[in-house]
Amino acid sequence: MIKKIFLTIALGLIFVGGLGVVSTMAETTTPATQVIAQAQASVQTTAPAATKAPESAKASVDDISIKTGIVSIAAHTGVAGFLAKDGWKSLFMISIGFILLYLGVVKDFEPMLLVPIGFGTILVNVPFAGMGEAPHGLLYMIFEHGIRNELLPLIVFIGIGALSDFGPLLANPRMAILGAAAQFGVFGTLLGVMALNLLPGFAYTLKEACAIAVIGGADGPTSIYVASLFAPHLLGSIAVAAYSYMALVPLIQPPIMRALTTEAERKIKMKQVRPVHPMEKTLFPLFVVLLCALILPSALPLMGSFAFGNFVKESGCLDRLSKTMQNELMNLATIFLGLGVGMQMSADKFMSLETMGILFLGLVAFSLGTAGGVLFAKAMNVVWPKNPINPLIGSAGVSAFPMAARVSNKLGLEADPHNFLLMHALGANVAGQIGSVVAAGVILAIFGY
Amino acid sequence: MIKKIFLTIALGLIFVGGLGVVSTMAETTTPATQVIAQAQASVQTTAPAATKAPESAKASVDDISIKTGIVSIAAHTGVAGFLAKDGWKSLFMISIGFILLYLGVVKDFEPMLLVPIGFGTILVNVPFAGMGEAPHGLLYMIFEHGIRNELLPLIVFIGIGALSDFGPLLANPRMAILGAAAQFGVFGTLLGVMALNLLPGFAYTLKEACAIAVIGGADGPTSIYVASLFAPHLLGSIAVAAYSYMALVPLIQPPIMRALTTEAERKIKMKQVRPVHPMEKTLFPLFVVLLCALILPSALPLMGSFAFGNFVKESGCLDRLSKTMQNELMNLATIFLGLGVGMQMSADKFMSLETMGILFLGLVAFSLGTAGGVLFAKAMNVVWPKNPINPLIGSAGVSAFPMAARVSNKLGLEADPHNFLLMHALGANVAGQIGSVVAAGVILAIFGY
Amino acid sequence: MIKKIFLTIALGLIFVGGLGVVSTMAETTTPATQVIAQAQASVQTTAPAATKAPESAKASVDDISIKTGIVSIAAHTGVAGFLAKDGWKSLFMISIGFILLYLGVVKDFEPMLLVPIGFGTILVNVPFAGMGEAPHGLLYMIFEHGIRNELLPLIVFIGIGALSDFGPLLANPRMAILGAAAQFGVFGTLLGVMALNLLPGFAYTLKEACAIAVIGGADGPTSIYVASLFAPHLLGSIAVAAYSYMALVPLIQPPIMRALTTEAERKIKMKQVRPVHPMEKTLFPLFVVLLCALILPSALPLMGSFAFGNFVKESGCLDRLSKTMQNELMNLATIFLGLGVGMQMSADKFMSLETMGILFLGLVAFSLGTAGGVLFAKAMNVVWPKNPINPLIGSAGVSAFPMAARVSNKLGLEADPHNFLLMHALGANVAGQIGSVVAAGVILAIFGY
Amino acid sequence: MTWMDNFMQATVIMCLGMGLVFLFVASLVVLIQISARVLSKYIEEAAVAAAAPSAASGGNQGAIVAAIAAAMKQHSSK
Amino acid sequence: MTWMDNFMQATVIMCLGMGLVFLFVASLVVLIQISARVLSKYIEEAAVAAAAPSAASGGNQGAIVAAIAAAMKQHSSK
Amino acid sequence: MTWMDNFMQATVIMCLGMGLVFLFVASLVVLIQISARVLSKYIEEAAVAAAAPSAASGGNQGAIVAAIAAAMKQHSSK
Ligand code: NA
Ligand code: NA
Ligand code: NA
Repeated sequence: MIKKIFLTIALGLIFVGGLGVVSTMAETTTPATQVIAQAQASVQTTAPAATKAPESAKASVDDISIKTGIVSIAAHTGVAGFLAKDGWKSLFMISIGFILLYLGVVKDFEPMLLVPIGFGTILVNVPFAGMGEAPHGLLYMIFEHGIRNELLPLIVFIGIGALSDFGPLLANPRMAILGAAAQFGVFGTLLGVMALNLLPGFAYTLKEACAIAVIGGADGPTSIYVASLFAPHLLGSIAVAAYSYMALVPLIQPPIMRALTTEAERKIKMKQVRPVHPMEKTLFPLFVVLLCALILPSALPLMGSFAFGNFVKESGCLDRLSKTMQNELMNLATIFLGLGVGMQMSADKFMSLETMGILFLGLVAFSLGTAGGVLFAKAMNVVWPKNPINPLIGSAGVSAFPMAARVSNKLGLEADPHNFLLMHALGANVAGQIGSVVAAGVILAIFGY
Repeated sequence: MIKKIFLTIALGLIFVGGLGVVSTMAETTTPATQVIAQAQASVQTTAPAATKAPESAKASVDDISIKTGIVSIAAHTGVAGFLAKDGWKSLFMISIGFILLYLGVVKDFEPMLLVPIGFGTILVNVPFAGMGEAPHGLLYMIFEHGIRNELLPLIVFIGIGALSDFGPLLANPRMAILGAAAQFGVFGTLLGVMALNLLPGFAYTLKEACAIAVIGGADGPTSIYVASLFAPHLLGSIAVAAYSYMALVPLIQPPIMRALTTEAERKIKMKQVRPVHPMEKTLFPLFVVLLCALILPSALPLMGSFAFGNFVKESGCLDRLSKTMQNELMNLATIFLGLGVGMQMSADKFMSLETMGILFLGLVAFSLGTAGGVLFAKAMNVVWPKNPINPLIGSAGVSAFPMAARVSNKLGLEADPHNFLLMHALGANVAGQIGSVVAAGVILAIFGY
Repeated sequence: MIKKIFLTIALGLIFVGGLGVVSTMAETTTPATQVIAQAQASVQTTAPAATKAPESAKASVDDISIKTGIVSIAAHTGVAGFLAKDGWKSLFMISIGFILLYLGVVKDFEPMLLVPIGFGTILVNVPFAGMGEAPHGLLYMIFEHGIRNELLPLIVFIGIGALSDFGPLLANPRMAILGAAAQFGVFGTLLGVMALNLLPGFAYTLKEACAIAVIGGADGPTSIYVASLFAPHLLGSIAVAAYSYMALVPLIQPPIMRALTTEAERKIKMKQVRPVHPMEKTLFPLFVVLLCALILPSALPLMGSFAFGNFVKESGCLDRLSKTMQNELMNLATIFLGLGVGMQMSADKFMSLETMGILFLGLVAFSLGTAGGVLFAKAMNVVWPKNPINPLIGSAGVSAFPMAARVSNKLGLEADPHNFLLMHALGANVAGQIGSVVAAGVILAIFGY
Repeated sequence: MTWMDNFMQATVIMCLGMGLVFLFVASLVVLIQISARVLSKYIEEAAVAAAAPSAASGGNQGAIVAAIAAAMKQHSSK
Repeated sequence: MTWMDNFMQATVIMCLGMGLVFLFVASLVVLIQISARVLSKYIEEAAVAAAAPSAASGGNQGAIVAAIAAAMKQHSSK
Repeated sequence: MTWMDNFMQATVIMCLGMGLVFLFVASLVVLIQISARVLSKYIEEAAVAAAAPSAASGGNQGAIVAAIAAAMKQHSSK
């Protein structure tokens, strides 16, 4: 029922938007909107939809009468804004915002991110509200001081680090290789973008292609980080695609996994994991930093933040800081990160063929990552036939923690109700998190960042 | 007893301040302060009270001797600053700060805000401490990066949204009209300001008048938001008036309510409220945003922040974010908002007839809002005689949540010990919160913001 | 065991660093590093170690082939950076970072600060990672917007205020004098710096000397505050020295205390402390602010922040704000303060004779403070022989709360197992906290801040 | 600008302001009532559930009762 | 730059990228295994301790069992 | 500026500094004692209350005792 209301609002808005298109196309003004239109004459209807009143309006308070007051206020209502030229685009974007709220709350698609992004999308697209405008619009400030400088993605990474447990990976280090193989989701997509460029209307640059490909890493903050450096104008679409497909992992992965494996492979049981000493967990983030410093410094901002959070958690003597990172720091950064991403969801940036392409390519990226992980597991079984890997675990290498690991476990139980793959899959899962940061780092390194 | 000590400090400071006035008026220096005065000769006693040492002092450390050292330090003590020209004003403002602390802690006047404001007032007025000075004074930084850009009021609004429960309003939607009627506290005060301008010495501009009038909305962050845009120099007085009178609601409202109602009216029982579905609560903030976008985009920064917090709370799947908004985000923003407002409590801004006028007009605003709500409820009873409203509920429309609703309930119980008005009054109360944001939005819209 | 691994990493890095020195000294390139060296030719090996790739690299993505790609990535690995000229210095600093983590986690040296500082040290020194670079390096942003403007030390001070309990001092006000006497650790060290300047290679300026001397206050944020104003290039060494020696108080103080006291003195029992009314605790921070405003405004930023936190705690009606200050505000500020300090731990600032001098002078400062407190207590016993003070308490005046007070109690119990000095020592301890802020304020005042 | 001008403008702002506030709030009431009607079937169920003795679903009916009880207690203890 | 150029570059990036990702992860696995060997004595002790019925030390063995149990429960309840 | 100049200045700073620190702390002690005298009546009441066996008011007397006890325990367990 709530679904119906949500969708009614969204569709209603799209409908009114459609009316707006018709009316602007016909370039006619109905008598009912005559007064508004007159007022709009002074409001320069050609200005982009989401603009404040012009400066002139601010100065001329000398002569407010009831009539001019009503006219002036009416001219700056959202209704007037939506009926102005290009106003229907704002309305369309607002309905996108409502759809994101619907997906987050009703469909439970990563609501922590999609709700703030959806609200940001609504707020930034209201004409005359100026919430995305320099210098003091709330969303503008959040974007400018939190995202353009890559601050919030890094802070979210500190929080993710403090929430991550690398125990399953340490218990089963071989699984890490699957987290690398799944990065084919990133790099294969790069070729996919080039293929799409063959279609008329698509012409992504190499940098844009890379920003899109990182969606295949199945890691929201990494996608936002790379996009804010390589293609800020695509940030909104990329973030929405990344978080949406992460939530859709339980739908996207199973058919691919079933198609690429045999019943016998799905029944493979894996040997027990080894015990892990707490000291290993403490040292692990230091190894990651060290390795990153030695061979891939471009990934260090992301990986170092991640390792910092994880080390504070695993050090065992910094509970105060660790809890603050896991809760307050993480939640505050998430709220503002979402609102700031919403800022990039304006009509002129989102309503383009490019966005359609990104939504398609994001699906390709997740599929390639899943396939890459599964097929590489199968290849490993060919090369090292004793002690085989259940290829269902391969798909968990895309990260999308912990959904992908649960999917692996679920399909394993379907094949054999006594085969628990969860711990092994979680190992591949957290390795995938590191893998996608490495993949992003390689891309940054190649472009000299 | 603690009261005596507090007041002794404050009065003592005012007394010393008075001495300072006398001494500066007489332009004489007593022998005891001779050394200090000599030193002050180089410190330009004409400079504003709260200034740091001049640059020259920083450079000339070449030749510190015990004597010059003592003289230099003595010249930069607060004592020397207070005895300098206009120094008594700083002392007076510091005693105002102590009075605010006293009101907050001992009298329990909104201590969450008055204690930070009071401390800010004390700190910013200490001569030579430079806490309000660009670029690195703590209070300057808080004001510049938190209040001048309207950031903190909006963040506080997110927190208030996450703390608000619109259940009582949804259970009884008719009450919302009373929340509109009470906004006469805002707009009636506008005429009051104009009337006060007839007195010699008062000459508020229209923008200043509007900023003052918003005190009648009985909503602190809204007052601060509008004042920071329309009259930053009055921000301190307006914020202090708004929060003080909110705390004084249990004293201000009852006499007005009794005067405007008959015993019979106060005994009116109201019918039971209807049950509310959780879904309605989830949709309500979206309706508010939608309506605000359609007819009053100028109110969107405030209303959108408010609705964002409320939606996160009522979505039911974002407890992590909701708790962070209610606690950490709200408390951190409150601490800094208070300190930043204190920054505007400097002698030159506060010690003027304008401040007296604001304190008086604030009282007028609260009274007009109370009267407006009560009288409108009576008018509704005339127009729709069946199913009448107890006019005591009208006063809750000023917001000042939840004090005003408690006052309504209390007076209802006095008239009839079995008549519980609380739920109905809370409905008017939260409607008043929305009403005051709308009122502020209209004012912003008229001036083209 | 974990100790061995930590030290192995650190020593290993120092060893590789040493190899780097040799190789750069010999100016020869081994065949194995030939490709890297070729690439480095275009990377200007003379640039400072921690620099990003030159702009030219960003532009020339036109012609990536597998070969040039590998060469380019290899040229920007940390390995290449460490092997470049001055690269061994970065490696040395990274090993210092690991040593700080080791001291924090394994040796429990103030891990709340040393772990973030250590991580900051590691991250800022990785070549080509750019984490300390303007405008968007994470550590650069934290330092620039959190430490250079003195914001974070002041916010930490609010938190410390909200965590402090002045009950023991109020119960025993005479102890406060010992908190003053121990500030000889600050001012005596000033002469120590001058003495050290007589050695060749040392030439601290007066401002640098003052920044170093404040280490003797045994108060981290005060040290950082003064250093950020007087000698930002020494900030890293000063912060590390201050926090390390605070953690070492249980090792540094006892020998000095034993050497300066007789067995009879250590057995002195002190009379019971007086009861304290909660009201006194509420008024105390106001007295501190008042006194600071009257006689030492330069100390007000620190002292006012401290008193604000303490007043909110002791007001008894602001639990919400008080808890936020004690937890979220404090922890968030601590995390960023530590990372920001790490930013100043770059090779060119840290690897100098000056740092060695600071580490030595910090030890001198703590020793002088301890001795000052003990000897002054003995002097007080000579002047006022009845009601004597146990001189072991004097050492607690250095602050280093609460370690120094525990040391006093422990040595007292060694001399007489029934002699509990803890409450008295805590009084001197919190007085020492105020004393060191006053000492810092005097220094700021003399230099005209 | 004379005082009279200012006063007239203030009056205009008052009229516009009160009008728009009422318009806004009235629209909101209409929206609330429409959504309540649309959701009425569910609301009745919720009411029935709340009326049931178990009240395990923690609906806001219970909250209302609790709020009233708390308010009464607070009042009587003053 | 023609499409073919771009495509070639994308291929190059893919090869470099997959290579470096594998190199990184493989190095990490080696580091993990070295540290596991160095710490093996302690790990065995931990394993013994975890195998003991008391399991008071709260080692992560217990956590693994709990995680599996939780996962099973979650799965079956879906 | 010669070394001697610097040394003299450092000496001056030391004298001024120690003097001002003592002045500040001494003033603070005086203020504490004045306020204690003013509040003495209340303090005695508090002391009496704290001496009473119930000690329900949670005065800081109890806290002091607790602190000492805690300190003793900590010491003995080391
Ligand atoms: Na991944
Ligand atoms: Na209101
Ligand atoms: Na100290």
